[in-house]
Amino acid sequence: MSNGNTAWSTFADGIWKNSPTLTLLLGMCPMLATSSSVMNALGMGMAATFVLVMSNIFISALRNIIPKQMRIPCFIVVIATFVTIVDLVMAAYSPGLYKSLGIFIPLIVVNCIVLGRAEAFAYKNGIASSMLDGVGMGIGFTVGLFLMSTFREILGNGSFLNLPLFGPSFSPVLIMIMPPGAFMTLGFLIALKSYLDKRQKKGA
Amino acid sequence: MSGDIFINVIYWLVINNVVLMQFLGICPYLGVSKRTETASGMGMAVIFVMALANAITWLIDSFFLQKFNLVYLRTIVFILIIAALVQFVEIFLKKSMPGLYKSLGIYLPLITTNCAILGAAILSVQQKYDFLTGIIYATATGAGFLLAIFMFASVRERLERAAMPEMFKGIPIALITASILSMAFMGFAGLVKI
Amino acid sequence: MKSLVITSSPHVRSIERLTDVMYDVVIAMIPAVLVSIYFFGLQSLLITVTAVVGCMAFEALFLKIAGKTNIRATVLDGSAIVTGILIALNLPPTSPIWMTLIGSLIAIIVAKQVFGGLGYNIFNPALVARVFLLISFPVQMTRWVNPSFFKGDAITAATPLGMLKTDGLATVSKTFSHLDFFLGTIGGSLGEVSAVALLIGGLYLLMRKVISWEIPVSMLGSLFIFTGIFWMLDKARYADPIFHILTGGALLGAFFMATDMVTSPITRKGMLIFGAGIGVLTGLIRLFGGYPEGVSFAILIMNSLVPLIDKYTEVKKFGLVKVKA
Amino acid sequence: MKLLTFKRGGIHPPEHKSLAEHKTIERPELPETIAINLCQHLGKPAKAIVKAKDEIAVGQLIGEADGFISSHVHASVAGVVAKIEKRMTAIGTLDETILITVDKDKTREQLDTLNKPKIQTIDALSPTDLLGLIKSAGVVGEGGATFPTHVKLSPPPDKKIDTIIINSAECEPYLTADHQLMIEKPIEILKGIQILQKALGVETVYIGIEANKPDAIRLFIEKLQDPSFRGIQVVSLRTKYPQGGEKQLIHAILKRQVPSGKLPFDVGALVQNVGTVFAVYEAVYCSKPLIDRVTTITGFVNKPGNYLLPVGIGFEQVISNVAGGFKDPERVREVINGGPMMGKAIRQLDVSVMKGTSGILVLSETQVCYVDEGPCIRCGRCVDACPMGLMPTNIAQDAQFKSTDTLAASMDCIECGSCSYVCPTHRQLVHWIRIGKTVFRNANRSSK
Amino acid sequence: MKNVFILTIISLVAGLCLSGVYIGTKDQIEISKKAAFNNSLKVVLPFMKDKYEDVPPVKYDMEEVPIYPVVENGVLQGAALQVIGKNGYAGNIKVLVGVDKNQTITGIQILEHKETPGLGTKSADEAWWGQFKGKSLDKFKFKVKKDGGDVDAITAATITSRSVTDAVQKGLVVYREYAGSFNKMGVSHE
Repeated sequence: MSNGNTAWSTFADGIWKNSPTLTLLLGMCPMLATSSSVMNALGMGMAATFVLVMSNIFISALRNIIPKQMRIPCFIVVIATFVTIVDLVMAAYSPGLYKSLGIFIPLIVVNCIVLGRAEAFAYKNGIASSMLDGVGMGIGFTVGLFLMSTFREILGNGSFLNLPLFGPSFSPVLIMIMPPGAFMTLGFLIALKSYLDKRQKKGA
Repeated sequence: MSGDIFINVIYWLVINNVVLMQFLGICPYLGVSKRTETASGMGMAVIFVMALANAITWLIDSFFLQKFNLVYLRTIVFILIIAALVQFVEIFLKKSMPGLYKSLGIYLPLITTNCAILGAAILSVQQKYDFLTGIIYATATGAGFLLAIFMFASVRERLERAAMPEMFKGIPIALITASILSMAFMGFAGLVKI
Repeated sequence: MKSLVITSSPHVRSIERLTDVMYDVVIAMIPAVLVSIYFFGLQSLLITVTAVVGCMAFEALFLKIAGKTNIRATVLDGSAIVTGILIALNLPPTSPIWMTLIGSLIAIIVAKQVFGGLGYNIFNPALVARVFLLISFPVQMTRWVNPSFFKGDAITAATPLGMLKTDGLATVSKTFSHLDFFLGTIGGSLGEVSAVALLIGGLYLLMRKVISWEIPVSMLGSLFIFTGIFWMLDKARYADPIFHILTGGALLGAFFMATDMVTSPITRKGMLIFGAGIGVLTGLIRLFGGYPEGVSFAILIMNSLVPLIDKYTEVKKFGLVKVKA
Repeated sequence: MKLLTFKRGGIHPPEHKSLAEHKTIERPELPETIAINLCQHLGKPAKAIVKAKDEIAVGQLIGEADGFISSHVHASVAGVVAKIEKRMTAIGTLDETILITVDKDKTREQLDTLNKPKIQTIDALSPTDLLGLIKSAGVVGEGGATFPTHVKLSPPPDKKIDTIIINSAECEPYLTADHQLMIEKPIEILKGIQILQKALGVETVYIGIEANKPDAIRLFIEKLQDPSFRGIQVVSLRTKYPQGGEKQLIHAILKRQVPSGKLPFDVGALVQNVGTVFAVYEAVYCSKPLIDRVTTITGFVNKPGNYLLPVGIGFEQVISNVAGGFKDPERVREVINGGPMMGKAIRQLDVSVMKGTSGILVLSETQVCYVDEGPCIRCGRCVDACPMGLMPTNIAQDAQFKSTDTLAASMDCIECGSCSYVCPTHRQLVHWIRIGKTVFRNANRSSK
Repeated sequence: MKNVFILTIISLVAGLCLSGVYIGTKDQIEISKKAAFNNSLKVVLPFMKDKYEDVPPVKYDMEEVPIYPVVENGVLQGAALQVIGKNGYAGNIKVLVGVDKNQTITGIQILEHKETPGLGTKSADEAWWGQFKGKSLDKFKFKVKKDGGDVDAITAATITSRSVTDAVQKGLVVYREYAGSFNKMGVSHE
């Protein structure tokens, strides 16, 4: 299972084809909550990627020690440890981002992507491929967040990375940075993804 | 005080609805809402676990973590408590209420990863609610979850039969419906001020 | 002789068709549209036309992309026209064209076609559009002008409900009389100003049996009772129930939007519950909520409860009574 | 007089009765051949007791009832059996059919004697005798359901019948056969009612007639002045479809609701179609089996009217020779066995008239509106129209999506077609509900 | 038993790691928190030189108003006050108001609010609150124009504007009282 080729393909798949949020429909809470601005989205994406990669590495390294019956609590402990590290570091060095991401930083613990990859991949594979898998999934998650937040920020706030794009006469579609806009954008994004997937399948 | 509690309950229930406004518990909201029966079952389970988890985490937080200056261990401790609690509830239900277990059993493991439970527990101690308020907060939040998922499930039964384009079937249309529901709930904005 | 057609019984059909129903609704809205043109001038005609054309165009576009075949028939079935006019009636007379078009887009694509088109939408498309615009463009959506009667400049004004929310009851009673609400010489969206035009349209719909009395009566009745109770408690603070019925699109909602067949309950009992729910929610939002006007939100919330209402108000089957021995 | 009606649902389709109304019942030319289906009734088909080349007389028994719910079939003409084969019937089934080459002279001769009354009173006959006569005459319900009459007249001993209702509502648009029969044969019908009264030992009889037939109402009130007709009353009913549905009629007249899944005798009532009553009269007084019936031929034909048709005469024959042919064959779209609401469209014209053929309706392209089903717009018109208090659109959708748990309600549907009639998007509701019934039955069977 | 043991070991290691990280970041977190507040203070009190007096909140009309006075050579130069604007659109609005020794506004910052994004949130833009700068109680009517005052309300957000305006006015009133007592007693840390 763990030859380089498959590892590489799991990495590549994670980014777009098996995009965790858009295809596997995992981790939607942070996707919805932290995509109102690109800055938040990238912060969240990086935090989640860090946790994913580190927990994948450690779980893969400890996979022979962690007993089968107790694996979920062990996973949770490992994941929660890295989440707390992110939490503390962010509070210390990026207080603005820390404030706007709020509760969703500690909630990375229950993000189905992280636990899902630990269970489905890291616990069964070697360290290197687990790391690659974590990076792929993390980037996939970040890409999804980035797409969504770009759309929402441009429409809802008229800016990109907090830089105003349009003149003062532009009326932003405020709803896009509010909860309904989040649900709507994600809904259309997933529909678009499945449409593109289907077209690709037909073409292939 | 009782008036405040009432106002807060309204706030947690509809204005700052846990699903539609705070995006907590989206996975079960989308996953377990295909039928009203299962949705209400899940909602009940969430209320129950949420209130229980909140009570226990509050006690641990104030009598252990804060006392020994270990607040930074909150996340890790809370999630372990919740995981253990869910296990316990599962065993308890299986033994004493097999009927309920049969209908809720499959959702209980899902509750562990329901971010609404952990979210409510953390928010409750972050907001420095007292013990009772915390439980009321958790119950109202859970009830907000039940309200949202139940309303949504009844709509979804109708959606199953709609002749929509293939690519919107399932999750996308569910999200768009949630979007409109959330718009409608914004009408309650400012209903109570806290 | 050509070969015989085999159809399932019955072999005759009522002449009433979907399009007849829809065009009846269009006819019923004409008085309100005319009044809006009279009060707000050609701008309101422009808004109406834009909304209708926008709705039809977006519908055609979506159907084309989705690869449907009978585009022409679907676009012309009248439902898009009804949605378009309803959107226009829900917009303020100063609405910019682009905003009207966004409204049409949201109504047709987000609220209707992605659900599968006519008959499958859960929420009233025009109202989804209105709420979407209200949340997105609060400035443009609350820029009202006084009815100008074609003379002089339109002065910016507030709707009676908006005034009630920000300035209190005393100012409102000083500014307007009930006759103003009835005739429509007040600020407001195109379709909400004139109670009399809406009543004419509503009565037409009732007469043509396009709508039944249950929803309008229970909605206005419960709004009347709800606001009436608070008025009785504190007459200096709360406006009287007649005020609430005549202003802010309560009539527009009661006759044209809550009664939308697709998004309201099927059974009579269900309609009564549905209407009552709208009335109470409207009152709640108007009296205590942040928004001055609550009809749209109330209807959307009740829309989402329709499947549930339907489920619990199934009509009683014939022959379920006890046999008299 | 107060017009009675049922409480819930119902529709008012255009009547179109004027086409054939008040046209005297005519006896058409006999055809060269005739094809008599052996299943003319609800229940098991009759068994053929003749074979090819057999010479037969009018009224001779040619098919014997097979089992409890079954009925005899008699020859409607004299002649020679040409062959026995499976043929398509007017109700769309494939059944054993006896083809007879008609001997016209003999037929005419024998019919004349058969039509003459043989007895003057029924005083000498016991209820059992009456039932025997009805049974051997092969009388079935002529309203369309074709339930064997003798079975209907023998309710289980624990069900006490206290009222007989004569169904003369004729609520289907276009059809006028029952109406004309009432005008022409009032005394015979009343005598037929007396037979039912005696057979069942029931005193009270209501004749329910829709208000759009005032002459029939007047005529019967007048004839009932005769004191020998005891216990019989005429009731005028509001013109509303489906006034003639058994359960609706009982509700309209007696204010009793037949419980879901039960039969009229569960509320002590028995409903007979007026045509059936006439057949009962002929069976008892003339010893004449049910071999001909009054049928309305109407719609897009040159000579619409009411005709006394021998059972087994071909539709083609009836339309072209009896009713003067199609107005314009090119524009004919549907030929219906029965009324427009509940009748069955036939696939081809070489089917023959049956005991239950109350009408033959020809519809042109302008009358048939055949459009694709639209989506349900939830207008609720079908719910308002359903006389059984069902939610047709829900049942239809459940049937479409095969969700059996809610299909139980479909079993209450009487398939009157009111829902499909009013649907503004032309959904084939009755069709889907019929499918729903099958789905439900199959699901129940497999679960048992 | 062995399983529980492993879990315990892992938890302990995790706990140890975390305490390490915690100790490493603890000071920085405090610094960041302070810095954030100091930045707000600097915005509302442009004349402040990194130092304010730590004094208990002032009591005013049933509520406690935290105050951060700037004192130079025993002379009160001004203060920042943390006031609550009641009845905002969706709740209370926490406003930091800066006042100089002339009892004029030097700046305001919205610290906490639940207002509608893009609408009520405009109250945080200097484009709007700039109109308060240099205004004092005697020369400026702290009411929105609709209510007969001098404040331009934010379009379509009258209620938010009102709430913030009230808060600013309250800040001035509280400062006036504080300045009065300061001049009598000097800086009090009790």
